[in-house]
Amino acid sequence: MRVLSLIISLLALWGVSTLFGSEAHWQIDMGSFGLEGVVIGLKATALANFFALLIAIGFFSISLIASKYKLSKGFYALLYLLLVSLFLIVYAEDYLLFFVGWEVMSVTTYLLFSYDLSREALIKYIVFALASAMSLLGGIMVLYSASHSFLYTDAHQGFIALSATLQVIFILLMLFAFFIKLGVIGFHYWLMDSYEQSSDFFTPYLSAVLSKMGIYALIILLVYVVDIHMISGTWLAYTLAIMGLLSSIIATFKAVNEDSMKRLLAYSSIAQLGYIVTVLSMADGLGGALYHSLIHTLVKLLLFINIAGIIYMTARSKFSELGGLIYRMPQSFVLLLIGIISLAGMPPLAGFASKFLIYTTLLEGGNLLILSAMLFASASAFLYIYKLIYGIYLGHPTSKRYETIREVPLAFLIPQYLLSLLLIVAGVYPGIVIPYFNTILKELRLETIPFESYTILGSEMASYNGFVLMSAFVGVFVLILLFMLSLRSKAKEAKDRFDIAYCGEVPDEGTHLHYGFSMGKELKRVGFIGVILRNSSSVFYDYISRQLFGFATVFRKLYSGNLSFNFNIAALFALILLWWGLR
Amino acid sequence: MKWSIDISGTLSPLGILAAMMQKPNTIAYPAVKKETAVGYRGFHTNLLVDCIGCANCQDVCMNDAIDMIKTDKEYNVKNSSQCIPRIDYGRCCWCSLCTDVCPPDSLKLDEEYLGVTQYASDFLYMPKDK
Amino acid sequence: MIILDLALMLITAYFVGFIYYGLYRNITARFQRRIGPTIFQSFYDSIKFFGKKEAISHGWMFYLGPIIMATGAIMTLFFIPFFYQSESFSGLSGYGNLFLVLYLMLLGPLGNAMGVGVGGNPFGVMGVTRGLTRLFALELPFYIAVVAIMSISQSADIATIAGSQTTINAFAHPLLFIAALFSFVAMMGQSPFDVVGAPVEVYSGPASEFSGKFLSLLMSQSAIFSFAKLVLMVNLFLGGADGFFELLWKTFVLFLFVIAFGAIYGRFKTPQSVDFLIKVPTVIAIVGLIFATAWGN
Amino acid sequence: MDEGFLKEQQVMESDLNSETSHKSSVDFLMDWFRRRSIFVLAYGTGCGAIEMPPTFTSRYDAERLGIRGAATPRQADVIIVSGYCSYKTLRRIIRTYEQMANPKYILALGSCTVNGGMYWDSYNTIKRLEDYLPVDMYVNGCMPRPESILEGFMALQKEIGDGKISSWQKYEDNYAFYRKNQEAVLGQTVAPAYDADWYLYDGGL
Repeated sequence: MRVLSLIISLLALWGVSTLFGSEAHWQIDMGSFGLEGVVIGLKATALANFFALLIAIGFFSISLIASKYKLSKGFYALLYLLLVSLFLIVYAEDYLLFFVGWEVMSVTTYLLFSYDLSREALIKYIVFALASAMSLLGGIMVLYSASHSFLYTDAHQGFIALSATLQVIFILLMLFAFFIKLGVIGFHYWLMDSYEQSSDFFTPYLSAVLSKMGIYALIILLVYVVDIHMISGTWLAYTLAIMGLLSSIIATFKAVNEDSMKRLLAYSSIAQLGYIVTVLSMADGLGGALYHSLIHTLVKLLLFINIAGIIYMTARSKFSELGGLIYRMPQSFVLLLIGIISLAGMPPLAGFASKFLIYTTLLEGGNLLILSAMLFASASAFLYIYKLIYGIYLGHPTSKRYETIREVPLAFLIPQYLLSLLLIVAGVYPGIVIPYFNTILKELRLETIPFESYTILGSEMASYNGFVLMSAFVGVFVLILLFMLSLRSKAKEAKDRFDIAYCGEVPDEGTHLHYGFSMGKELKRVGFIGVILRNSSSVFYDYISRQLFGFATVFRKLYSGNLSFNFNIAALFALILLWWGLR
Repeated sequence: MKWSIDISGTLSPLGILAAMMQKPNTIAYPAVKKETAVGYRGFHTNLLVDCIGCANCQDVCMNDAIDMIKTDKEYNVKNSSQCIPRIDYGRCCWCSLCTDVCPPDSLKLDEEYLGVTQYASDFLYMPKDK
Repeated sequence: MIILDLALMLITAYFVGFIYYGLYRNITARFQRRIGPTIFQSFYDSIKFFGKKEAISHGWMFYLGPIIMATGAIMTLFFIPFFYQSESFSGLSGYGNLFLVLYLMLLGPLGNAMGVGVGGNPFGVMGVTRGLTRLFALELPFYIAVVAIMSISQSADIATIAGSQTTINAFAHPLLFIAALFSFVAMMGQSPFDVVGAPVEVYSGPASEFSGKFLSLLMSQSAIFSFAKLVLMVNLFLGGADGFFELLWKTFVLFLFVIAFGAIYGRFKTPQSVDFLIKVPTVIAIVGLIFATAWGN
Repeated sequence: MDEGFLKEQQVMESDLNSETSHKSSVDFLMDWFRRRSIFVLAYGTGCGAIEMPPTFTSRYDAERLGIRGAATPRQADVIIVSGYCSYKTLRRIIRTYEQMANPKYILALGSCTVNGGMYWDSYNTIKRLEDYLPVDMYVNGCMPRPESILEGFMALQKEIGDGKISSWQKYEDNYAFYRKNQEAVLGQTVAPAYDADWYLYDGGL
């Protein structure tokens, strides 16, 4: 089964790569099946190929770690079905197939979740997934009422033909559907438990790929249906920007206070997707959004696989129960370091390239407050990023077991090495993906990203050279290292981890030394951050569910179990309706 | 986290900037020396012409810091024991009891107080004859 | 040629930085009505620590932590041009921009935080936690001000920003400058935002476990980094410099202000400084941004 | 030869300045800087700690001689043992001293560090600091005035500048002797020996 999944993932990668540059197109008129005028089709556009590539990379990465998990055949079968549905979503040429793919994806994910999730988390997921699907269906129906076609190519005419109210309703329905999948803040109620409780094997895919479907759907909506050229200054742009920024800022601070590794990364995922949502509010922002999608996929795969390895070796998933693993798992540490440097958008690695592209887009568009807020969210991310690496690898081990633990298996390391290699290469050559993005943008008739060479990224306003940056960084680093090594002053290794300056005292096993994992606690005492940290969207959803429950109880009372009584009530209703109709 | 705007509290510290213009309070020690206060209890002096070798000081010293040792210097003819006090500055706490009980008032505390050495053995101090 | 240029930049920043730190200690001493050390005192300290016979190390990451921090500081310096017209002393600024510099400034602290974390000293981690908590708050007003400046100059290139100021930005956009100054005081680790090091409370903070050559490297990078930050502020707000004399007096005036500010006030607790920074300077910066863009259009 | 009175005599009388013979020019240069920069551990170990504030603040301003405080032992050059040491304090002093980086120095203030002082018959203070740690410079007084402390520092600086003092070397060479004495008074509560293992440890980065 494991080998099969690897073969299938390689096939998927190969299949996607063959579609690059091709104009593969398949269309069928459903008229012959009795659905007059309905045309459905699959088309390998450059945009679709890009997202299909993300799907394939994600699947390849997790199929490499599959050998370490005891997964049933049913799980694999569902995984392949999920893969098919994802490809269906990205290659669909019309909203009908898109909806089918979306629904299959939601249900397959539910079934995959059902292996691991608690009942409560499952119900949360399926309620939100169904709400998303229904809302999407409603949106598609609204659009179809005007365009009389499901094809993306006809969607824009249909959208223009809609009345202003219907346009708003259509957009709101679609946004609701996609925001739930993206886990935009306020709609992320299902996401936290699902990410935390799902199998470590599946979470990387969930964060890296499934959430990207929301981005893809949003891009489809903005580019094919609502013309992205006309978006600036509309309420839609403001909604996207504000929701995206709220996601980034709130999720960042929420992440700081999480004790569970997977929940922290789930919030981080929300925050990073928030950047993409924000930048999609601009016509020129698509390039940055695509770049950030790519980087986010790579980074989140890397981080979640790393954490999966940690959980595999230690069977612990909380920062307060881990710590001090760096010298036991040095390779994992370095890989996580590469991951978080990319996640934070630190210069020498690829994370900076995508953020830089987003920032320059915002700067050129004159969206200064959005840019400042985004920089702020990005700088705040350092808190949880440090917590992530400190809680696991630095500080002191919280259990004696960790003093003899070994490096994670090779199966976990190989995908991480591949992903970090990609991140480093994209850091040195930040422009390497730009020509490909430009073909996507040209296909969508959008303004292309200026491209000089593989090493240079940026426009007239601001640009940087990744190669010079990396070589200067490495050069300076090596020079300082050599200088330090050449000094006569000897660095003496501490013989013991308790050999620390501790006010003249000697800490021992009983001394609590690993407590940086609780960083950010004092933020609760700071004005608006405290408000963010104290409140939660669960209050709202709990209220809704209580009201619904009460409402349902009233209805349930109508059916008392006495058949004749119910029959009488039904007859009464029928009579009233009859009378109403005759009038 | 409560705070309010406090104009005077914000501005009043600026007054310290005036200290820039003022003369420093510092006593630049090796160059400038502060005069010792009157009656400062510094190192011991023992006027040998007065010392009678009575060992009262040795008896009264609660730290056992004083030894009476034979002297080869010129001493008071009334000094029948021919011993004079030697102070162990590793014990002495400058309580000045020894000077209080000194019958001829020969043992005194001087104003000098600087004593720095690498070796603990240097702390056996023979009071100066003055 | 560029190597020579970079080396000269580094040497200048190293010596000027240390002399500024010497002056800082001297001037602070005067505020406290002391005589104070010689202006080369920080330099002596640094060399002495390089010459210590041993330094404790807690493994390779501990060794690399200060090196990454120094790399971050030197990289920041290299991407900031000293003069807006001159070819020399422009370093690598042609290959970078202001966004890059803003991010490079964060690289060092994060690298050092790794070293501190692996040292296992809880006091060090406490300092790092405080530092990172304060970090995002101090960046917020600075980012708003910098973004506004970038928008006014329609460029993210530092030399262009420095050269394009007809009236210097500090006078043309005083609100932005004031907001950025608050952040700058915090960035230089001065009171009232100096809770990170806080030797009285947290045992030197992040530097608790660093000794010998590591500490010395941290001191050197601090001197270099401070000078880089001063040059950045001069470029962004004080109209840049056209020669060494102009650069030195402008940076020194700024430095003097910062140390005078730092010598006066007491210390905020971490939540207090976060709260202050995201309220007062941020509001000033946003008002400044609105003014600047409204006039710009 | 590791035990008993003879060993004690040998340790006490061993020449502090034996290191002078093999010093390179770099060492002389370093000594020049070392004497101009002295970081003092801000740890008041006894009653004499009260004399340190005037020494280090405005009144006597030790910073003008390059002497300043350091919060952690890792960064300190000099530890001031300011007066009597109870066994409890001694344990911390030893621990702290061992954590300081070489070259390191001990400045002992007052009578108590020499011969017990007024605690000469106390049951829980040490009498002679020299038995437990190598002392570089004794300052006379009970307590010494700030002038005396500065005098002590200046004497220390002179010795450092001349490249003479290497008490830490003495501590390493005679570690067994010192350790035995420490264990005699502190018993099992003495700091673990792993710090001392550095002295036997060669290498590192």
